[in-house]
Amino acid sequence: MAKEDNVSINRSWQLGRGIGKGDMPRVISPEVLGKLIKKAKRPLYVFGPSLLEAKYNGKLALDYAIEMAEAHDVPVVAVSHAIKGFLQKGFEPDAWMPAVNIVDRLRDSEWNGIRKEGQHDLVVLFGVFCALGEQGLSTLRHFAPHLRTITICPRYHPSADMSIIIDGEKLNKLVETLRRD
Amino acid sequence: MAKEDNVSINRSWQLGRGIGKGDMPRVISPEVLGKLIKKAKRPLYVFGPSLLEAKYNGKLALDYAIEMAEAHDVPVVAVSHAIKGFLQKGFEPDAWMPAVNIVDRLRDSEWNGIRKEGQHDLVVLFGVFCALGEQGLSTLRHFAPHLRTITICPRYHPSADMSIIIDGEKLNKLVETLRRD
Amino acid sequence: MNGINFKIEELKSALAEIGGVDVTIGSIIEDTWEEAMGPTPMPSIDTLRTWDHILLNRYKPFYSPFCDMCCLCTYGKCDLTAGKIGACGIDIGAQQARMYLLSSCIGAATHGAHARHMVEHLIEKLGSDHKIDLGRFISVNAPNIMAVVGMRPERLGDLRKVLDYAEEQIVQCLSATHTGQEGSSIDFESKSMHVGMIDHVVMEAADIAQITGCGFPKGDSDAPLVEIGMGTLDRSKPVVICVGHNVVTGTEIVDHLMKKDMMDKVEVGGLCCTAHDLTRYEKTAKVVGHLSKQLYFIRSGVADVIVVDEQCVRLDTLKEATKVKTAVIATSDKICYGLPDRTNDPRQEIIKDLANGVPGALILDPEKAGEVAVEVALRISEKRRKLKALPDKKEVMKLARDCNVCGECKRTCPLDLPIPGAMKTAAKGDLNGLVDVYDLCLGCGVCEPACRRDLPILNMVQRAAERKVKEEKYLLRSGRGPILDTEIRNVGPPIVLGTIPGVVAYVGCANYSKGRGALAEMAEEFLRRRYIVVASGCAAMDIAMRKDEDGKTLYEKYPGDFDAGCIANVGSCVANSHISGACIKIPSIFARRNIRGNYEEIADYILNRIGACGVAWGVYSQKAEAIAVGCNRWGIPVIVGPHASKYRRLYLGRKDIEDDWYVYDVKAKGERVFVGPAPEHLMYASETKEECIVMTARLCIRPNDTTKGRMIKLSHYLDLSEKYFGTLPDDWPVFVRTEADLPIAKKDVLLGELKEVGWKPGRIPDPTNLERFKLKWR
Amino acid sequence: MNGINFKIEELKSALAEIGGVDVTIGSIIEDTWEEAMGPTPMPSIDTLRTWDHILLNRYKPFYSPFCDMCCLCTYGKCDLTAGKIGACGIDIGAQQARMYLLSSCIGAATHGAHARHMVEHLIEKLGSDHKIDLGRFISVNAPNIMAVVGMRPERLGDLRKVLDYAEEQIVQCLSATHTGQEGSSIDFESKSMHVGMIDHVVMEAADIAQITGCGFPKGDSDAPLVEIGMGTLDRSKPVVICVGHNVVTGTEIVDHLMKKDMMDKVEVGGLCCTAHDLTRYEKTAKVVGHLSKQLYFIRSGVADVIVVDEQCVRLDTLKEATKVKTAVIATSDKICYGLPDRTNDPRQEIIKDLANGVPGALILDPEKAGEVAVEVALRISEKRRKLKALPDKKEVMKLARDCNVCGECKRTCPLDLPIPGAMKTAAKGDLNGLVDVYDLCLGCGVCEPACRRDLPILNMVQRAAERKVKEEKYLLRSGRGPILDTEIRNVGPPIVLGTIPGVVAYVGCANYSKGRGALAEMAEEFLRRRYIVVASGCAAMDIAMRKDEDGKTLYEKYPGDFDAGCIANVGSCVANSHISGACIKIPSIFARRNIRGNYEEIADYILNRIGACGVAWGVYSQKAEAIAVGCNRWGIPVIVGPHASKYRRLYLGRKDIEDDWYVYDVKAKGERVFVGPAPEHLMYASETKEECIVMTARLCIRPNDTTKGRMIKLSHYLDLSEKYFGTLPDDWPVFVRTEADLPIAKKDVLLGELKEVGWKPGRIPDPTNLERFKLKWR
Ligand code: SF4
Ligand code: SF4
Ligand code: SF4
Ligand code: SF4
Ligand code: SF4
Ligand code: SF4
Ligand code: SF4
Ligand code: SF4
Repeated sequence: MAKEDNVSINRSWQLGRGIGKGDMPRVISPEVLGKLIKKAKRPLYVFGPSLLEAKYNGKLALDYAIEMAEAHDVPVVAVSHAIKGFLQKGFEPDAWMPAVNIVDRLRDSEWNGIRKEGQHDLVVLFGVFCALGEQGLSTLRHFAPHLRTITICPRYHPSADMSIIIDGEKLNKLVETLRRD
Repeated sequence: MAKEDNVSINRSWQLGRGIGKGDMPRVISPEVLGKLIKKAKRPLYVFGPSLLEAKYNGKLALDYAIEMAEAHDVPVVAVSHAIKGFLQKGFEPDAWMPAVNIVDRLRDSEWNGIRKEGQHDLVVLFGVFCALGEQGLSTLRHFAPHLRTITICPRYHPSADMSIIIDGEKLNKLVETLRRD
Repeated sequence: MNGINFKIEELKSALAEIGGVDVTIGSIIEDTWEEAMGPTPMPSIDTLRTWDHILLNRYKPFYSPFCDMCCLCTYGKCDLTAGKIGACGIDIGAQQARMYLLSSCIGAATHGAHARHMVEHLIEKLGSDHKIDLGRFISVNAPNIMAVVGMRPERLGDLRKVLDYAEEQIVQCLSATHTGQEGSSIDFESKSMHVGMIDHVVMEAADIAQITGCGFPKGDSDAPLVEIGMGTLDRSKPVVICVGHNVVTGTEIVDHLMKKDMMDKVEVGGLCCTAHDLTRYEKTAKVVGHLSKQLYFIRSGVADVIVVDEQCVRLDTLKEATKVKTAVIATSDKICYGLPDRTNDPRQEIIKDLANGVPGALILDPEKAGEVAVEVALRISEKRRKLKALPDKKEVMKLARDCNVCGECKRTCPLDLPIPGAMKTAAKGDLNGLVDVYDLCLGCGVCEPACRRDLPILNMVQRAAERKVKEEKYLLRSGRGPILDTEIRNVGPPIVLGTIPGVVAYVGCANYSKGRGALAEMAEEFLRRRYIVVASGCAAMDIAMRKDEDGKTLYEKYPGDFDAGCIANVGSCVANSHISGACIKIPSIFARRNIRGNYEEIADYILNRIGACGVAWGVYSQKAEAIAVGCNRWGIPVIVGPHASKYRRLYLGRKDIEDDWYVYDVKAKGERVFVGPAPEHLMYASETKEECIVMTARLCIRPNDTTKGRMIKLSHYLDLSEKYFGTLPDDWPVFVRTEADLPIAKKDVLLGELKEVGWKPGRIPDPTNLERFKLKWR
Repeated sequence: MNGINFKIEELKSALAEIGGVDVTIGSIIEDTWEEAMGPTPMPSIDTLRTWDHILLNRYKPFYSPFCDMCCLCTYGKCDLTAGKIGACGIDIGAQQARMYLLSSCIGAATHGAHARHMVEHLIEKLGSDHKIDLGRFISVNAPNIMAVVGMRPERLGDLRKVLDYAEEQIVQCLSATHTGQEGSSIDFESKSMHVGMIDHVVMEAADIAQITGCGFPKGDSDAPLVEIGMGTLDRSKPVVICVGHNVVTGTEIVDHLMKKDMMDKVEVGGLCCTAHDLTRYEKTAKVVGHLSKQLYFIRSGVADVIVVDEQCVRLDTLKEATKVKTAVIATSDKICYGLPDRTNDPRQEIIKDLANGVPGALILDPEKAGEVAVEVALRISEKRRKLKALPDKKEVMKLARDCNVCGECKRTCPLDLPIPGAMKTAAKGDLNGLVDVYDLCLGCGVCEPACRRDLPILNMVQRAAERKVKEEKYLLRSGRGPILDTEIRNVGPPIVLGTIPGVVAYVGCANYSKGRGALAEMAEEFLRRRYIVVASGCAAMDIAMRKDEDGKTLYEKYPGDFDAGCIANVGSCVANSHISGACIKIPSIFARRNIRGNYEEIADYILNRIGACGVAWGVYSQKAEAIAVGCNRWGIPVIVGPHASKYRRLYLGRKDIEDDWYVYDVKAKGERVFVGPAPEHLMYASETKEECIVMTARLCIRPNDTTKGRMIKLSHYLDLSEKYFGTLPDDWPVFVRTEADLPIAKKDVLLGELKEVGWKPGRIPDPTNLERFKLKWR
């Protein structure tokens, strides 16, 4: 046996005893998220109906979402009845559709994107029901190698490429970062 | 919703999306292992047949195992045909039996231990075939709350409570620690 | 046909004379059905593969892996992440399809085993010659069996042949899940569709057997209103509760009480589908609730005896019941709980043992089990009444003080319910947080073992919500069974023309994402709009569990017919077959198409002409997986709730890809004509009830709609979208073929918008997806 | 009994006269078997539960969870770690038992579906009246069917009844895996045992059907020696290879070649069990190898046409074959690969398409598929011969230089094989490391997608090992089929007395932990010691794949009888039923016990008297899970290899708990008598071949052994322990009942040791575990 076969690695003795990516958080900060969004060629926001209920620092999540969208130009898809909330606030998303529909399009490398400018390369999910969101992220992880996924949620999502674990402060920081330059 | 329900935790959004304990290594150093063995009330070594083949720093794993056993008094079960190697080296383990038999006894809280001094509280596995060892550790993890398991292996074992990821140097350090005081 | 019977009897006795010889005459079909046999009686896995591929080509499988691994053989675990393959060569897509197939096989097997038990039990009781009689208004008595198997069952014995066929097919499909079998996800899907189709066949067999054999309502839209809810039980009486799906022992309990003339002295009730069927047997029986009530109810200690039969029974029933000294009687070989088999012991001995505190018994003789259950309850109810099963409110507050607000319970809860916060306020004396948890809670119990302080969370919640629990008293219309031929004759035309805007079926289990009540809300939305609403299983119960301001449930407010603006509870899970059955009966009875062994033509008819949509809001089970894909093969779309995305697979259409939405137009020499995304999806997961409502309206749209029909459907769709989404849908123009399709009220505005998007008129075809019919029907 | 036949014919014509009526007479058994019916013909799930509980009380289930989660319904994933429960109330132990049951159902369904296909195919070809004829030396022609179902099948049509029964039971068992069914792990196990028993029934049905219908050897100990190995194919000829388990199309290929008189012009071979059965049909057919050779072989490009049927076929066959321009013909509805169904297309068109590069076709007509396969191979073999499928050695070295020794491949490899080191030396020009990998490699292919440098690892290994591959030419004795009544008559007494020390069956797949060759080594150890050795499936192949110094395989050195010191290859996987069958035949033929519908008595007989032990060294499949638990219910212990611990469940005895090892002694008025741990385990995972050898000898010990028998068994056990463990076993005294049990050679020493441990003599009972027989047999 060659020496190389005996290397000590600080990981499961065999790949595949956990879930593929393991249960290790890949958690990022608001600043990093802001930079990733700005650096992406065709990022997309997917904003879900939980935004209509959740509050952070007493402020509706929906308001943070609108601030994000207005801070830096990124197309927005409102999913499920989130559209109603946005319209009531006077914000017009680029499109609205069910969560499974947008995931279905995102997994299709031929799809031309929400603004018909080409398939997206970064998707940020905010406010989608966790169980459904996780399944959708799983779809993207396996079938959409062309894009990266990030969740904005109080919980870490193992099926996302990265997560930001939010509270009000972090959301403010994120908007701030997006507004900068 | 009370404030407590919105706490940010740096973990999977829901328990159970990875395997129970996650894929996060709980890796310990030789020194810690040495201390744990010495502190245990009724520790047990389970030494498997891979010891007859594996070498670290050019020295047979079996020799390290014998050094461990001689450094500090801990009962030894030789599993499978490891017994032959031990006897050839002039070392008499407390018992020998197949891996599944010792695991079967260890999971039984009524069992009186290899020296009939009571069920063990710490089990150290070294040299058991990984796939079988992992399954046995899984048995113990679920059905033997009365004991802790530690593996000595070049790989991390997710079903063990702790792992030490070995090379020759670490094995020497372990024996050294065991010999001390 | 009496001649045959005679000859067979003759033969039997002739053969019987020859000693030592084992003779059985199993499968003589006497079929009086005159319809000509179609091309595909008793299809095997590959027979309908072409049809499946037509569907799957439009409604592409959408996979959401629930795990990256496969652990089905000892080469594993194999990591199938993204492009990787397993040691057998499988990829992640095929693996998801395989898991769906496996689940569907389990589901179909469960109904199949249930049907087999029911049929053999009734044959033993009534003889295999017992006539299947669903009343004078039902001649198409088994649409699924007739269309799939190609026979019309006339006697109980005929159902044996149906089950023989079905069992063979289930085994064939299951075998394809073995390592190293099917390699293509599409063909796994085709097999799922096959076993889903079989599932409807066996459900139908089970339900028509029990309707005919136990005297259930026969398509009775006026079936009695029965009591439902945790608060309906009179705790001053002995209480016997049946849990599960197979009512055989339940009927024996009722019979025993009737015989003793004590039906009014003992509370008999049920949880899950057995409860539905108990009320179909005896209307004074009570429905305690559905799946998510089981653990709460057992813990409450109200039951003196719990009789478990099969399916969807909590596995810790014996353990939990023992804690509150409730005796458990297991009555099915599916659920034995390791209990001693007392089937052949003297009744008095078993009764004595159970009355004296032996926790449970397995009794596989339903009649004996029925008697024992009643007698034990009569003996122990008195002394059990003193038992205190739940902590009192003071204790709840005290316990709550132990909570260290660690959050583990919440993190484990499938609904992320705010238990820690509720504990914190409870510790201060305010139990309302716990009451709120009760409203949403699924009663799954996983929070308790997660709690490091070992708090009896559910018991605390139940005590906190005690007033609510007591007030849980509602009325449910008992399961009516199949749809009458006469009803089909009435509603067939308006359904096919589209003027009845849709048939919406609320079915499935109780794994909701956001509390109950949503189903009643959805159902009422469509009842008011004069859709036909159908319900079954846990969903039918859930719909009953909401009252309006006048204290009335939907079952009291709307009639039980299969008609516009009515709500028909067909019954327990196996009665789901009557929903697909109704869709099959429309082409048979209204359009006079042959259904016998004629699967594809009928499915094509349903897909293009019958605006039916299933809504399975809380489905969790493998049975529900089979039912859903069985509907899909018939061309019936199904909407599931968000948790059901964990089924791993949906069938989604892409309305943005025009090519997918063409059909042959029979009246235009088979020309391909664009019909729009109608229906858009075959199996679709909705995130919220709002989304579900709008999507339901959309999925009722069909290519065949007349202008009047389309106009009605569109106006509901637009209206609902405005109501729930605050805006018109973005896709409505695609559904407009002619200006006459436009809802009159909004016509001008809409016409303007149509012009803006460059809309061009289309055509209303005589649609088919089957090439062989493109020139001419048959 | 001719009278019956006559009457039935009469009836048929009488009925036929009545027009318009569909009449089938399906299940009239004409049974000439005179044995009285036992207590349990056609048992259902609960019938043999008591027996299972007797076994499980001694051999307690030992669970090794393969995952902490359950993901089987949408309440999940549920974390079942340690004391937690799932949302349905299940705990981790019951979940493991449930998974084992689920797998066993898949396994039994797979054999059942296979049997159904085979039986229906042969009935179509030969008629349902075709006699089941296994030759004049086999009258107990279907021991599993006779003992379980309670009938002796005489004609092909009789097997339909067997399969109807089996399918019903499989569906019943599968249904118990649905969420909310069985709650006790013990009862899940009992159901696994039930479906395992059924598995042997359907395997037997499949094999006796094909033996009788295809003219396979009928228990022929002199069945021909056939060629096996990757190196056996003559690459100058067109090559047609069948992969899978169902030989129907394979026979048609042979027939077509025979008809054309071209059998010697085309190489016909097979992989996996289809290969076994091909050689049973035509001895010039070649066995390429077992499961772990599939990917290597496809990649080699040697096959012009690959015909896949069902089971254990790599799912990426089409993809991989297409890369090397091998045409693929799928022939089973189990494996369709999404291919167009060409069953009804003209032969010439399909042949043309495949010859012109269309990658594959689905042809469900075996005769057509056989012709097409041959004709396509004839047309494309010439031009395919130029194809270079593997990199040459220079390229291998160059590719190896791309390796960055990251170790991912090794970490992914189920055997942890030292690929990175091999790559490093290969980069320097030394390919021996890669050759070493070849020796141990399972050909599973998971290392390749793990490689970040996209190295074609297997192709590099294969090229490096090219000489070895070419030299893989061995001889295997073709599958003989069942054991003859006459053989049983000979060996029955010495087996039961113990003077033939054991029957060791090497069975199962190729998922080894440490290379091949181990099986041959183990087998020879027992052949030399004059045990009876039996083999089947991949294991039988593996045993052939090792030669001694004289170039001979075990099949050349030892006769093919079922006798001491002989090795009997019974055939493909379904022939495993002949191994359990032989155990059933001993009580029937030698001890004259009734077997008809008499499961428990016979299983009790086997457990206590027949020193048989199955060794399934490389089992991976769900079929193997079913087979193993089916053996266990019969009282036959099974040793599995280390990977099989991933089956999640073993049945382990505890020899340190004396109470577990008592039986009733019929000759001492049913007194309980200690018999020692014989056999110690029912299902046991061994880590190494050394351990396996010693345990095999131990597991052949039985309570009924005479002193002479025990002496022989003990001496082998002691001897093997000294040889492989370097010491006497620590438990041998427990097996000594009288001094006469002691091996003569060591008697004095051993006697001394016995005294030291305070040994007291015991008794040799007439043993039974069944209380009802404790006073008297029947
Ligand atoms: S079935 Fe295939 S993917 Fe699953 S564990 Fe086995 S080899 Fe791996
Ligand atoms: S029982 Fe209720 S609160 Fe507890 S985990 Fe289940 S749903 Fe959540
Ligand atoms: S897990 Fe227990 S202690 Fe922790 S927050 Fe929940 S109830 Fe409180
Ligand atoms: S498929 Fe399910 S049981 Fe298997 S590893 Fe994944 S989570 Fe665990
Ligand atoms: S079957 Fe039970 S343990 Fe498994 S996911 Fe469903 S509820 Fe959880
Ligand atoms: S193909 Fe061979 S080397 Fe590669 S992972 Fe499988 S066993 Fe290991
Ligand atoms: S994974 Fe590829 S690059 Fe890495 S060590 Fe293995 S062969 Fe080399
Ligand atoms: S022995 Fe195993 S691998 Fe081989 S053919 Fe049979 S089931 Fe497949």
